[in-house]
Amino acid sequence: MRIGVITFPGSLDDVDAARAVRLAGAEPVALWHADHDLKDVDAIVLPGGFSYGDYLRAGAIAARAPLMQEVMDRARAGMPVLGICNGFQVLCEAGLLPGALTRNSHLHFRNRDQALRIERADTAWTASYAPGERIVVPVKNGEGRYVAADADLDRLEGEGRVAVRYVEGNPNGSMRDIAGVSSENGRVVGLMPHPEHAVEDLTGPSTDGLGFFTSVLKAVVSA
Amino acid sequence: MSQVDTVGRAATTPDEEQPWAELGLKDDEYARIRDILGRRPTTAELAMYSVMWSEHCSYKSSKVHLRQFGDLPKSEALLVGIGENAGVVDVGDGYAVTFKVESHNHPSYVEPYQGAATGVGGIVRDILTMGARPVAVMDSLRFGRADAPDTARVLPGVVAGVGGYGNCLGLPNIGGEVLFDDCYAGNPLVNALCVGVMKHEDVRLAKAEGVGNKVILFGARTGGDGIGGVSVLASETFDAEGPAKRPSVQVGDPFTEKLLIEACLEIFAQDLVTGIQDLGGAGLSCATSELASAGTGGMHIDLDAVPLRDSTLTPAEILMSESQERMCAIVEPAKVDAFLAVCRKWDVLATVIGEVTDGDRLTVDWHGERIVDVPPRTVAHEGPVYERPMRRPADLDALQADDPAALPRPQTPEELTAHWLAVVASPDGADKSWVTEQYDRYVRGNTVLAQPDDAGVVRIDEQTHRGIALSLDGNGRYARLDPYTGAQLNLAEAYRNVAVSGARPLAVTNCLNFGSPEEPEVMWQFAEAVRGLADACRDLGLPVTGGNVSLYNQTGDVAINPTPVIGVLGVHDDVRRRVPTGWRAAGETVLLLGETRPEFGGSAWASVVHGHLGGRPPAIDLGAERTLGELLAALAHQDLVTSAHDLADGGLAQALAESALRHGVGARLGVGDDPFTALFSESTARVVVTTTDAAAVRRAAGQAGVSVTELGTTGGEVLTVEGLLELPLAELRAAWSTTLPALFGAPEDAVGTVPAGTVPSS
Amino acid sequence: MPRVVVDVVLKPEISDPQGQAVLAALGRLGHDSVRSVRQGKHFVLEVDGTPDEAELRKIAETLLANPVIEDVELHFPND
Amino acid sequence: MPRVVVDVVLKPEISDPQGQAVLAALGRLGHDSVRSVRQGKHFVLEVDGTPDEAELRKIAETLLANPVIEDVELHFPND
Ligand SMILES: Nc1ncnc2c1ncn2[C@@H]1O[C@H](COP(=O)(O)OP(=O)(O)O)[C@@H](O)[C@H]1O
Ligand SMILES: [Mg+2]
Repeated sequence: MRIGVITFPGSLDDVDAARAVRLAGAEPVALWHADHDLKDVDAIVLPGGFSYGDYLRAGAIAARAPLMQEVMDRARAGMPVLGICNGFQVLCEAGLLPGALTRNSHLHFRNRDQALRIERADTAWTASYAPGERIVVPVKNGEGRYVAADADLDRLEGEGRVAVRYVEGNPNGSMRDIAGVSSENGRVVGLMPHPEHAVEDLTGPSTDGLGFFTSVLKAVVSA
Repeated sequence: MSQVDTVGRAATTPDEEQPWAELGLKDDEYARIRDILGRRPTTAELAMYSVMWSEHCSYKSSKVHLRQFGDLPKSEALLVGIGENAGVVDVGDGYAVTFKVESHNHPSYVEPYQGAATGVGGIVRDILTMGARPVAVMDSLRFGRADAPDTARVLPGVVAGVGGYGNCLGLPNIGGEVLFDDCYAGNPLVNALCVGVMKHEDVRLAKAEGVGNKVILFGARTGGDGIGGVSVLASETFDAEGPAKRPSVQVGDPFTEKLLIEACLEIFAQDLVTGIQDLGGAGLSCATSELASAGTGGMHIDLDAVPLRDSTLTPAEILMSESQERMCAIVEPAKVDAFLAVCRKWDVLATVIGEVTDGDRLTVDWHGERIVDVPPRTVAHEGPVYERPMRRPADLDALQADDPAALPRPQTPEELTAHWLAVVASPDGADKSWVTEQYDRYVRGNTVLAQPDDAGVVRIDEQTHRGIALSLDGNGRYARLDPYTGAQLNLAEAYRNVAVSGARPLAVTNCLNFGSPEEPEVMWQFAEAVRGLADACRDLGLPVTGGNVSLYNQTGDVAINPTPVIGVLGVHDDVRRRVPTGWRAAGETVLLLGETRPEFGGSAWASVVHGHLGGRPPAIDLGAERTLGELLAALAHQDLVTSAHDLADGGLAQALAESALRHGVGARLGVGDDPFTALFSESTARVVVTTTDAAAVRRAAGQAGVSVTELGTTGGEVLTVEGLLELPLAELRAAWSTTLPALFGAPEDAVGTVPAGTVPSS
Repeated sequence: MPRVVVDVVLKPEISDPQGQAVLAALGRLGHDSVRSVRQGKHFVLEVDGTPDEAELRKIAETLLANPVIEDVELHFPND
Repeated sequence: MPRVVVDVVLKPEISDPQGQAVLAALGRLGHDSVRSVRQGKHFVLEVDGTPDEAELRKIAETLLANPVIEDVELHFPND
């Protein structure tokens, strides 16, 4: 199985995402923002970082990269896409996921080990977890406060599209403690915390993050 | 003066008035420039000499002392020594590591966010220049009193700047220091360290060789920011009103720097450069003269080719501009196209601005006229050298005689508890999460240990598990009491921090922060610290691979405490055997390795409880440090200890609190019949370890000749000192963790700390 | 060269922690007359020739602002 | 309630990497007529009673902007 990891100018956690893909048992494939070539991958990860320096708004400039046209077409056709942190911001800016990520309520960049609850274990990226499972992975962002209009949030909740929620403390002031959301069909998922930093005992606070990357293996096989 | 001041014109107008004094040159220095050139310098030449001969760039006051580092016995591990942008050390398996610490003190006082951010940017470029991929950063910070109004202005901005730049580059921050003292009010210290990794064959040097090779300037456009910034600022004493000149500060663009890193690494991989140099203080003046001076020939630059952000800049300003995120490379003509292609891929602007020439002159043209024609060595490497007068501070005898032994000690268990909590809750002793949570420690996925562990540990090879450990330490109180011993104590602490992680210490870098070298008492402190550090490195068998000197850290005639910040690099053959700092499990035996004597001079206890600084710092025993370090490595190798924490500021009291709070595991302990000395002495060469096999640790320690004291057993939610006191961890944590948030935590404290421009944040 | 100014402000229903922090800081400094602060972005664009209003509005609404959370105000040279 | 607008812009000699990144993005998206972009902050303050110009100027210059690298422009209601 081939999982693409896109590098935009300023992507930082692309090496980490590729490592997580490898540890999950798939083949990471490097994708370049300026190309139009998805290299026959089966799924795509948009990694964390500061694409274009986070200038203007986090993810805003990367969302308009040439390769994103391809990503949007394939995502709409059902290809699993995961956006982590900056990748989540890019997906929201590109309109693939609802809502927006804004400056943290405390106005600081914050990096800590964060407890999360898997709200939906039926998306392409969370199927390895049990519904309601508590996991701990790092969170690190300065613009991670998830916002949307109340009516939109009600709709998302109603449709079961809040995939991951912060528990035991909200690190950035996200509305309704939302850490990650999915597309209607559950194939596109975005979240601010970093599962790719929790895949090895040696370097992470846990190995709880690996489930995101093993989930997609099943999703692709069953698709 | 609208007319361009050419070399020809300078020759025919010898008596023209020149603003050499305003540019910071002394009259004999100006005379020497005239001597070298055989005429008066042109405006552009004067600009170049003045920045390059500034204290910051020329090391004119410190050079005679720093030579001692170069005279240390040759280390087998040292691949590149002092004199290059950063030293390079062999860490095994064909890997080389380069690391260096540098100050950005004065700019950070003027503009905390940008000053600190560009400090990180500068040191990262130094590491990149050596051919290495930067893999981590650290920061050592000093501020005035924690509750002083100016600290509320400076600290949040500095922290946001260090984080903003490093995070955006994708470099994990793996450690550092945050300390407070009145002496740093108006003179905050911002010392940033970067470490990079490469293979031996990838080492690159800063020299211009090969006649006809092209000089390529790449990265950001050149603007009017920071003209004379770093060099002039860092070579000047601030008066009570702040710096006399407020030159426009440099604004960092970490995004451009990230692209520059990736482009450079691709350029190195394709072997497209013969020499490379970053542009830091003194900008193009520095890069061109240093490259040419280190090389074999001369160099010619066409200044019209330099891409500008501001078309009104004069040639002298272009030469002096300290615009950030620029590099200069020497490239063979046949490789220029490939070089430019890599830059295009990464959206990095690159321009050929000149070439390596025959002969030994550095020449610069502007609008077709020659405005610079100098021997580059006289600019870069043969600047003035001073043997400044030195005098032992007049107050030192009185200070050393003021022994803290005379201070009232805690008499009751209640007082002991109160003093313990006071030390732990003091701004120096308190939890630093408020700062370190603003830094990304995880990026790149190789961070094995980071703050609050004693050392940062980074894996450099995922297959072999090889890794490195780093620590930065700089206690200014000890150095104030005795700069010779103080510098050694800082080295010993950094050495011990690296050793507790299980690593083998390998090399030393340093950043020497002092007051004005024109004050004989400061100069004496400086000379003593250098001598102490050099002697200690000789004793420990460690090379000094490089460093940085920051002088003029003083307000009016009051200098900061001498603050030699020392960095030690160690190597881990297998990072899976690293030893963390905190207690994780109940039922383990807590042992103290090393001997405790009543030593309170410069201690945290004296400072926090009595506001006292006096006496002598703790005695240094480098032999004991070395033995302890070897023992710790052996214990780690045999998996005999589950945690290790070195004892430093705040002694055992601080170390126990930090060990317990790390994972919320308490302990029941006994500390003997002089609990005050046991808890608050700062005797060196001591470490607390936990183990499930106390007998084996005792055996190993016995063989090494290290004394062992059994303190007790881990477990529970209380830190109990038998027969004396009980500290519930909740209470201890409340004392330890609320100090910085209470001082700096509210969002409104972040207002104004981050300027409008560059605020990367995701 | 003609300058077009684009101000980007958060929609009224979106909370603005930066503005609130400024307001709190003002209160602490004794500037009690300020009752509310909202923080947005201010862009100054220099354009070649006569500014094309439709194009600039599109730039402002689709790139400079995120319509999910922000509104824009354009100011043309002859305003 | 009277509204005072404060625009904070980088001093002309200070580099503006944000503005440059926006400009480059505009170029890639085919909006070639835009020649330069500078990005600043836009504050909207609501004040009680008649705005005190001197006080607001002080607020703008010392709190909203960093005078080392930024300039301010104030717009009062009757401007
Ligand atoms: N305190 C010091 N100890 C050892 N080497 C030093 C010290 N200060 C400066 N150096 C060395 O002197 C050389 C010049 O330093 P510097 O001008 O700061 O380098 P750069 O311009 O690359 O930042 C470097 O090799 C640096 O490592
Ligand atoms: Mg250098």
